[in-house]
Amino acid sequence: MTSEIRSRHFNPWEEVQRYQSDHIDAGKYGATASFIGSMRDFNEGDAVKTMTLEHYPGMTENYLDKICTEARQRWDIIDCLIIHRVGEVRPDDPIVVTVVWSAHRAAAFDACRYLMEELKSRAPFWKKESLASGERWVEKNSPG
Amino acid sequence: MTSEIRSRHFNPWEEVQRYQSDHIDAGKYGATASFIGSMRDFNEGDAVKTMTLEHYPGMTENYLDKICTEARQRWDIIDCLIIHRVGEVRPDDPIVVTVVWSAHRAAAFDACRYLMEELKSRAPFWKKESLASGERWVEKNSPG
Amino acid sequence: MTISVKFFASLREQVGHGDASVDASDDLTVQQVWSDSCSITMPANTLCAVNMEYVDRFHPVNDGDEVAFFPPVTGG
Amino acid sequence: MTISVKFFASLREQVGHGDASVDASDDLTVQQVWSDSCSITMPANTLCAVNMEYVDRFHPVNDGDEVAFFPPVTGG
Repeated sequence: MTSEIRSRHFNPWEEVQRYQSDHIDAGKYGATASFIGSMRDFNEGDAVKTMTLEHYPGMTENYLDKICTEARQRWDIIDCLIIHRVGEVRPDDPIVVTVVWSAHRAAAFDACRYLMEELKSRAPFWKKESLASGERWVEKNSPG
Repeated sequence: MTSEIRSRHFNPWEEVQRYQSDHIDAGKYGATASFIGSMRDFNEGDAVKTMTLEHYPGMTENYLDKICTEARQRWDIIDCLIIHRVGEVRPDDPIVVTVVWSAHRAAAFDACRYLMEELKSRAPFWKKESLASGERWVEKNSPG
Repeated sequence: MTISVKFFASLREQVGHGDASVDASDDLTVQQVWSDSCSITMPANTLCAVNMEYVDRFHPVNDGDEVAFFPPVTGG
Repeated sequence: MTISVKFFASLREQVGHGDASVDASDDLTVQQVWSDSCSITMPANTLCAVNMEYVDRFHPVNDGDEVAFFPPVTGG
């Protein structure tokens, strides 16, 4: 059960493979559900050049850990992983990956979505977009 | 929108990355939801050595395509991918991967789960397990 | 003038063969194709397909059709 | 005998500073820490944390606490 904040570009698919081979016992899981959130080059009708992710160091880690712990309490899962980017990102860059391993698929699907919804509503991250016309803060998330 | 049957071992993470770089426009998607089903070494109280996946060639492909088309009709998604293994698999081998790319997360989560549930209830695949005590057909799926 | 018939998975093992063909005739149904192509009673949970589409056992079968019988599917 | 105060994201820009400290006193609340550390009215959608846990604006604040104010979160 691991959550990490990254300040540099990462490849979510490679991270998940590495985590899986280091932490998940072969043959014990039958289901792996994952979600990757990545930067779009277009938002609310405007082209976006870059985006800067700010967070509250300390509180962010606490909440990501808390959310992972809650997922383990609510579902019969084997392990979960969250990686979230901070700093400046560019279109197509991954921002977040959430992954859940479990014996059966229902728990993996449910818990993976729970991690994302809770992360988006409780983890203290904020996005500022850089447009041709200047900068603007993202004011709310898209609906879950 | 692609569905494939594979008769050899595949690395789902690499397949998804390759498909994404070949087919999905950079910066257009913000959400990638994926599910991987893999072989457990234990089922219904027994150790499982190998498993053989049989299918109905032709009908399988039709139904996988049909399920992808339905997902695109029901949700606002950019693309989806299904790869399903047939033949003999060993513990930890991937059996299926379903992936959905969309602008926002709700459609990706919903459609990815839809692909799996429909695949499990309609695509003509069957599993036969090889145990120390002999072989047995898997008679039903775990609940979704 | 024949119907090709396929049996899959545990049903193939129970029936004893994977393929069969039956003569086409008027008013043929999936149920009749079963009876003409094997000697056991159709298990209650059997799934039926005509030309690779799910149908029920009362579905009509025409000359040249492919009829398949199989147990509940367990992929994924 | 101080409380450390943090403002994040758009709220930091509105308030004009990211950090502040206010003197501890009896019966201090989050709302009072806000008033003591900046000159604008707290926006209705402001989120408050004491020692990195979400609280409401009536939550008590003790000496040594870290109080943070920020807009709705938009990660993920």
